[in-house]
Parts: sequence; C-alpha cells; structure tokens
Amino acid sequence: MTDVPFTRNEMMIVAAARELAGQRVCFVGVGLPNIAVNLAKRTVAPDMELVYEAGVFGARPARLPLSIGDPTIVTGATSVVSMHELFSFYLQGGLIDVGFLGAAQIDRFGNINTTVIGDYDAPTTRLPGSGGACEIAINARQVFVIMRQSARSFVERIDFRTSPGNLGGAEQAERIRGEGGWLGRGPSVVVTDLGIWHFDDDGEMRLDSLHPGASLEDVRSSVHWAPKLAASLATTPPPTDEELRLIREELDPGGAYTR
Amino acid sequence: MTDVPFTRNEMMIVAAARELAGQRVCFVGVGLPNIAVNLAKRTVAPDMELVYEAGVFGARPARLPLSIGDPTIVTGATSVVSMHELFSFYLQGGLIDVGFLGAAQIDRFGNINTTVIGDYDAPTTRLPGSGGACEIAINARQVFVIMRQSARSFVERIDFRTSPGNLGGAEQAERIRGEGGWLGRGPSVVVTDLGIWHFDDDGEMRLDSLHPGASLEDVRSSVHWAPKLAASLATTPPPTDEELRLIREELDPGGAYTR
Amino acid sequence: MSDSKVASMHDAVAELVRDGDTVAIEGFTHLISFAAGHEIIRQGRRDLTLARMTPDLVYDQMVAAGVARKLIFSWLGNPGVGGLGGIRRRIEAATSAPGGGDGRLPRLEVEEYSHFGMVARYTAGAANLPFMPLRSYFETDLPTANPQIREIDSPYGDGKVYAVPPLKPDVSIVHAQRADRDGNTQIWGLLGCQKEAAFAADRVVVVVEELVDEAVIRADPNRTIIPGLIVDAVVVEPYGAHPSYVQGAYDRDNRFYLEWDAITKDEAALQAWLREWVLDVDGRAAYIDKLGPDRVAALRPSGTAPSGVVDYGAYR
Amino acid sequence: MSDSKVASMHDAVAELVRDGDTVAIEGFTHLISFAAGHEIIRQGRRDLTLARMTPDLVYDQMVAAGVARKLIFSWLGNPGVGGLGGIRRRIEAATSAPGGGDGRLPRLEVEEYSHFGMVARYTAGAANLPFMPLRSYFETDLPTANPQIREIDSPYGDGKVYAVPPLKPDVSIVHAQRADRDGNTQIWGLLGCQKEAAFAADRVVVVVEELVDEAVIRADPNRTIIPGLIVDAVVVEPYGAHPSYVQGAYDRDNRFYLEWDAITKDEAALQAWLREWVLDVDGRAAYIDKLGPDRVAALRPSGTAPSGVVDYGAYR
Repeated sequence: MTDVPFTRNEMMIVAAARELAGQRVCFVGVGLPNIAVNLAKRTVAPDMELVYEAGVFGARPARLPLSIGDPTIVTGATSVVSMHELFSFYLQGGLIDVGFLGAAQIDRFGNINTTVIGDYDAPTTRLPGSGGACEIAINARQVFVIMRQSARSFVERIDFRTSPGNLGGAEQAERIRGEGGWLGRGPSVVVTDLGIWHFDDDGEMRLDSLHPGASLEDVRSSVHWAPKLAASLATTPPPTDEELRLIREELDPGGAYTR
Repeated sequence: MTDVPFTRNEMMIVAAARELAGQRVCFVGVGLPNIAVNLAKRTVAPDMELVYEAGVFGARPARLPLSIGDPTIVTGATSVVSMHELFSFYLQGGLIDVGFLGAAQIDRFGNINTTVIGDYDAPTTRLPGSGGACEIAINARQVFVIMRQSARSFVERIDFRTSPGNLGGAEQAERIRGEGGWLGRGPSVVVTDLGIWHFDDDGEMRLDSLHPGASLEDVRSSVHWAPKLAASLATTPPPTDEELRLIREELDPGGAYTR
Repeated sequence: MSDSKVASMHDAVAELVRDGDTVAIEGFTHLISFAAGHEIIRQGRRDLTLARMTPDLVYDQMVAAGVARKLIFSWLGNPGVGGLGGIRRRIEAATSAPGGGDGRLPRLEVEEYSHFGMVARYTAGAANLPFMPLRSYFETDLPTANPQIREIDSPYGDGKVYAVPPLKPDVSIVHAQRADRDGNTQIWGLLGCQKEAAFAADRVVVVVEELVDEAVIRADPNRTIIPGLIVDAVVVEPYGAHPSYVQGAYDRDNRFYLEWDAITKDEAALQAWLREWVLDVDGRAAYIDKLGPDRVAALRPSGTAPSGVVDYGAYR
Repeated sequence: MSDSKVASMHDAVAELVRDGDTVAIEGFTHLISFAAGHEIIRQGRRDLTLARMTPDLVYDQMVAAGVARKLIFSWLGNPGVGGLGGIRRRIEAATSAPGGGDGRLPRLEVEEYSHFGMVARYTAGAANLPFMPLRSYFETDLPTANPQIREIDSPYGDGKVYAVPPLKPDVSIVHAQRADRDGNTQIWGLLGCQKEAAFAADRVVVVVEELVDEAVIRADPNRTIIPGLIVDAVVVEPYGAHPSYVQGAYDRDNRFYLEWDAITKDEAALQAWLREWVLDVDGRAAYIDKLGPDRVAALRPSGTAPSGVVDYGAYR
C-alpha cells in the first residue's frame, strides 16, 4: 500500500501484473500487456517465462522494450527462433499458459475487435488488425486482456471479431472449442482502468474488484450492457511503493504507458 | 585415357561423374551417387553445389564420407539446416537441378524400386525403402541414376514403385507431371557398369554409349526387355589417369565402392 | 550490374524492382531495410503490392509516397506508439475513396491475415505448396473479410482447420548483419520470417552491414539463414536499417518511432518529411550524414555480448 | 529422480520409457543416442513402437534384443555399407511369420514413409496439426502400402497433394553437444529432425556430452534447438553417441559400421554382440572403457574448426 498518488493507468497495469502470479509461460502482446508482464516478472512471477511473438522464448529484457521486437529481448534470452517456429511449436503446439492481449472493443463474452471500427471495406477507423491475437486467443490455454474501459470499447456488439472469446456464451463456446480441438479455454480475466473482471459460468464478464477511486457509476457508464457485479465486490489493493517505483523508474520512465 | 587397368565399377563411377558437367546444384544420394558426385566436384564440375539430404547446402567434404551424414560434409559448408527446411525449401522449392539416385530395380521407363523384392507384406528381400528418393524423383529438375546392371535389376516390371520415372511412357508422364504441377521432368540418364543410357522421345531408356570391355551381349543378357540402342552407339572414353588417381587415392582408398 | 552480385542500392532497385511487382521488405522490428524502401520511393516505382507482416513506418512512407496499389499484411501500426497515418488515410472512409478524387486519396486495396497466416503464406511459397494448414481463424470475421482464408477438412476425419495460400513475392528485400559476395547471408537475433520470404521470392536482394569473406560464413554454417543460391544482389549499406536496428550493431531508434507519430498524423508533414529525408537525399550515406554523428553514436549498444565459440572440428 | 532434471541414464529410462510406448531416438547419422538404446535393452522394455527416419544400427540392436513390436521409418539400412539383418529377418518371408513360431521370428509391423514424410509427420506433431501436406508420393506404391498417406485437394482448386498424419512419440530421446540443468539444449552440425521430434513428444530426454551453465546457453540464444520447457530429463553421457558421432567432439566410427555388416548378417553373432556389449556392460562408461582409449582417441577430429564469435550487444 502507498500514500503516493497513482494514476488509473498505473493501477490497471499493477492489477494486471498481479493476475499473473503462478503462471509459467506467458505470450506477451504489444502495448499495455508488455508493461504488465514485465512488471509481473519483477514482482509476483519471477520464474515466469516470457514468450515474444517476434521469436523469443525465455526473454530477460534489461529495459522495457517500446516495441515487442527489440534487441533487449534477444540478448540473454534462452532461445531465439523463427516466427514460424514460435507460432507453430510454441503457440499452436500448446506450450503457452497465458496469452496476454490488448483490445480496442470487447463484448460481454470477451470477444475482441482490433481490426476496424465501422464497415470493414470503408472503415471509420482502421485499427492494427490481428497480428498474432487471433491465434493466441484460440491456442493459448488462457487469455488475459488489459484495456482501458469506455463506452466506445465495452460494447454490446463488436464491429469485427478479430479474436474469439466465449462467442455467444459459455455453453456454445465449450461445444465449439471441443469439436474444433482448440487448446484454449478462452478469456480468464479483463483488467481495466476501473476494475478486474473475470468470467462467470455463463461465460460472461463479471466485475469482481473495483479499483480504488473508481465508482460503480464509472463502470456502468462505460459499459454498453448491464454489467454483472460480484456479490461481494472487492476493492483492488492500491499499488505498493515498489510496484510504483518499478513502473516509474525502471519500466516506463518516459511515462509512455501510464499517462 | 590410360593404360592402367580399371574395373567396371570404376568406369561406371567415372562415366556418371562426367554426366554432371555443367550442372549447378546436385542432391547427393547415398552409396554410388555419393562417390560419383564427389568425383565430378573434383573434375568436370568444380563449381557444382552439393546438397545432402542430411541438411547441407554447399558441402565441401575433405574426404569421401562413408555415409551421407558425416561431420566432413558440415565443416566448411555454406549452410547447414534442418531436414525439414532442406526438403521443403531446397528440394520441393525447386532449387535442385539434379537428383542423383541409386536403385535396386529399374524398368525401361526409369521407374525405380528400392523398397522390396517380392510381396510388400512378406517380402523375399526387404530393401532400404524410399529415404528421400521418392520426393527427389518428383521434385528435382532432372534425375540421374547410377546402378549395376543385371537381370535382377533391369526388369520388365518392378516389384514396387518407390520413385516414379517416366511411368508408362513419355506421353503419360508429361501429362501427369503437368496436371500435378511436378517440378521434375523425370530421369535423364542411367549410368551402369556396362554403359550409359539416356531417355528417348518415348520416355524409354536407350543405350547411347557402351563402356570399353562391355559387349552388346552383356547388355542384352542383363536387360529383361529388348533394349533400344542408339543408331550410332558410342564407346565411353576410358577413365583418365587423374580420374583413377582421385578414386583410388582420395575418394575410395579402401575400395568400398569400386570392388 | 556486373557479373558480381555486389551492387549499389540504386542499381539493385533499378534492376530488380519493377512497377507492378509484389515486394516484400521483411524483418520483424529487426533488420528492416528502410534504405531499400527509400530508394524505391526515389526511383518512383508505381502500382506495387507491398507485402509485410507489420507494415511499420517503412510502408507508411512508401504508401504516402504513392508507390503502392495494395497492401498484404497482418498488423498495421507503430508498435507501442500509435497508428500509421499515411496508410490509414488511404483506407478510412473519411479520407479515401476507390480511385480517389473529391479531395480524397485513392483507396488502398488491403488483403489481411494474422501473423501466423502471413508466416504460413511465406512458408507455403518457399516450399512450393498450394496451401498451409493452421489452427487459427475459427469463429472470427477474418475469413469473411478475406476469402483467401479457407476451411479445409483433415483427411483423417478429425475435423477442420483453416488454410492460407502461398505468397510468392516478385522481390524480397532483407537486411542482415553480414553476407559474402555470393550472397550467403548470416543473421543473429530476431529471425522473423526473412528466410521464408526470401525462399518464396522470385528475386532476392540482401542488404548488409558488412561484406565478409566466404571463409567467415563457412566457419559457422548453422548461422547461414539465406544461401547465395537464391540471392540476386548484395548491397552493402551500413546503417541501412535505421530507424530499425541491427542486433549487436545499433539500437532501435525509438525516438524516431515516437516522433513519427506527429508526422504521420498530418499528411502535409509526412510529405514534407519525405521530401527532406528521402527525395532530397541521394542515398543512405547522405541520410546518415544528415542524421548526424551524435544521433548515430547514441544508438551504439551499451556493451558487448559475445556469443562464445563452438568447434565444428576438422575431419580430413 | 529428484527435483532436478539431471538424471542418470538408468533413472531417465526407468522413469520415462514405458512398455508399449512409441519411442523416437532421432539424429540423422549425427548424435544418435546409442547409450539410450542400450539402456532400454538392458531394462528389458517390450512392445515398443520404434520411430526413426533411419533405423540404423541402434534400432537393429534394439529390434534384435526384442524390445520392439513395430517400426515407423523411411530408410532402413547401414548407409554406404549394407543391410540391417536384425530387422530384415523380422520382416522377410523366409525368416519371419506373424506371431513367429516354426523356428521363425515374430514378424515386425512396419509403417513406412519417405524422409520428407517422416519429417513432415514430426512437424505436424510438434505443431499440433491434423496433417501436413507435401508434394511427394505421386504415382508411387507407397500410399497403397501405407494407407496413412492420403491425397488431399488444395482448397484453391489447383490440384491434389499428399498428406501425412502427425507423429507424436510418447518419448523422444536426443543426443546433443550441450545443455544446461534445465534442459535448454544447443546443437551444431547436422540438425536432422531432432527439434521437431522433441516438440512432438509427450516426454523428452536430452543426452549431452557436456552440462553447461545457463549463461553459456543464453550467450547464444539462436543456437538453442530445444528449450528446457519441453525437456523432462538431462543425462550427461560423454561418448553416448558412439559409434555415431558428435560434431566437433568425435568422429563417426566408420570401422564399427563396416564391422557391423558381418555381425548383423548372423543372428547368433548379433545376439552374442548384444550380450557382450550391452547386457554384460553396466552403462556407457563401462562400454567406453571396453572400447579402449586407443579406439576412442582415434576418433578425435583431425583439428579444430572454430565458429568465430558474433556480438549480440548489451541493451540496457
């Protein structure tokens, strides 16, 4: 705990990192996942192996890479391989415990859009697209999501399904995953700047923890559906001094992720 | 030319090596092809790149390897890669000019058996099988064959088709290769201990050159069909002193291939 | 070009990159040949189909300069920073229209995959396969957006997977640490999909930091990623990957990637940048001069990290 | 075994190789773990399915010792020398019958591919794909002999290729130059299909000439072929590949391969050899002692051939 003021983005990153406690092998997505995973490696999950889609297993970045391809994820790594091998043998081969993704739009069942806002052929906003997200969502054993929450991002219906979550609900998702031989069991957690969502037996997001300073009104006004709330809603423990120091001094001294 | 006596096997290896003049990239099979190709590299084809299915491109063997996997084909090579890459990108990718094979049985159209003599499920003789020969025959631009000729090996009907040659004849073979998108144009030459066979417009073997010391009677008695002979049958120039020296002193001092 | 494969960037591009070609400048954050991209802009190529997993700044610049008709990709952005305005304005409804006009830019054709799909496409191209199967795309909108992504039944009766078709660029351009005069090329650090993109291509240009003797290559054959057999030109262009990086030689110029965000958001600023840094510069050496020795020096690694030596052994 | 992955060959085989398993001891002429094969014989495993591209002497010995029920392979022989009598007598009509009896040996079940087919099977297994397509087998008798080789239509309407199914061994055993205590393994020289066979397997045993510090591995991450993540046991067994070889450490013992020809032709001689060199020897160290220092010394490379050093650079 700390008396130092912190931002909502810092709280989001810290909460996301803590969710990784006990995980063994994590596939690191670009952007917010990158800082959350690197914070976890320095705090709750020191033995966790970092996998970067660029072709790195067992990365030990000496600094936080701006991009997920960076010389610091190579030097001192356990193994550096072609991307074909990384996607074939590590991801599709079933060796990834957690795929950690960002998202532009998400629905209540954890289906993700990172492709377009609007019509695909003439979009209002062209987003980056899948990258590896589509196959990560299908093949990583679990999927963690980190994203800022807003009325534009937590929507009733996403404009494009880039990465499958629990589809139309848990029952349908389990059947389709089973029939299709998917290794992934779908999304486990969504960490936002307001709170922590897990998925209930229906495969729908449920707010289990509210970050300090965030209100239920903030949550409701930034979700396009009537959100499920945990019976006993927790309050996320605020960042510790050490977590804040790591973010501010080691991982993101320029504040690129946290402002 | 030489006055030194030479064996039929030596003549066969020398004649096979000479056929490689002007070739750029050769996929080296185990056994007799290995010594023929290594002799060519030292004589008529010094710039030819040797590819070994073990995963080597641009081998420079300092000695003749007994096996086609040997440390001497690695040290000083241009590139050493996984067998998956060798077969996928080099062979199937269309980079091999000549695939050089041995054979246990061959028919008039150059179809090859290296699998079994007799019934497949309870064979009289179990041979090594395909190895890479099946895909070499299909994907190398040309196929060269080196083998001893006998009534057991030059047969009307092979017991098992391991590697396709000109199938039932040139017309059928061209149609099937074209429809199937094969890169290979099939067998070009068969060099034996008796002579040199090329393939005529019907896709059938034709004896173009008889080795010194071999008679047409030798040829006829070791072929199960009525063999086609070139209108002007040549006599293979005997081995030169240098060719014999290379075989006897550098490549096969133990005489494993030549006796 | 002479008999030698060693060529200037000008000559390599003049001879090997043609209007209408499908061009792949590959390299996943590492070893991106900005030098080749800039030369293609200077020589005014048109109607190119640009293939690349991550179009990145190099294709943002090339698209803004008007060389491209179509983009084949899997992730479109400035990683960790933001968007690529030069490309987005050619795709989004407000700023582009098919054929252009009305103050709008001509719409860029896009063909979109996932990362694994792009890698698998190059692999199929390199291996001369009609398709590659993969376990991706299930229950997504990607196969609808791109009908080249197709379902395929396993011949063993155990379900469906997806297939992608081969991608065979007319030209692939790859930056590397070193090659010999014949184009035998060695890379360490991130390998991306350069090998697959090179083997899949009809023509290959290798751009290197350093030309080395054949003996250097042959001393460590397991390190050779691309054989000279498939290489058409070897261009020696130190710092040719800036603002991308070369493992062991120079760092990623993250400052440049951050500064690009403001430039790419403004079409006029982007065009001015192209004039100043590409069109008015006669090659990579001049670009590096203009960048200045301090900027370049700041990109040196903070120390060395030697690989160690292994012994292949002599076998005579 | 303790918490550590480092184990004796005895313990690794006792714990990880079980009756009825599909076992792949891979290595294409290079890095064949004869030490593991001999230990499997000594521990009397039964009903194994032995998978290997080139069964070679090691499987000839294992089959003759009676550990195997079935063979999956692509080339059966003593390369450059001759046949493998121990296996052939279990296949040919004159010497074997289904179930054995009548003075004949029990017929060995065989499942046969080409080299590319075997490599593709391991690759499909490692990549969790239901099949791998390849351009082979057209117009041959192989798909008839082995109905697991199946035709498949390209989903792009451009014809048929063949498919092979994934091969997922219960255990893959790989010899290598070096690994760290966690099993991160580096190999140079011929790479064969070891990586694919290891990733495809449920359990992996790595046998190394030398156990090294993690820092040695991390100094050259591009050289790591198998990550500790998939490794269950690391066995340190110098000369564990003899009569096969280890690039840079010792040569192939061609004399042994030549001498094997006479032994394998004669079932009694082969059984006597197994008694003398496997059953009556308590491990690899004793085998090497028995081989004698002169024989071992003669296998040293004729000189060194160092790889040179590359610099990955420090980036802090």
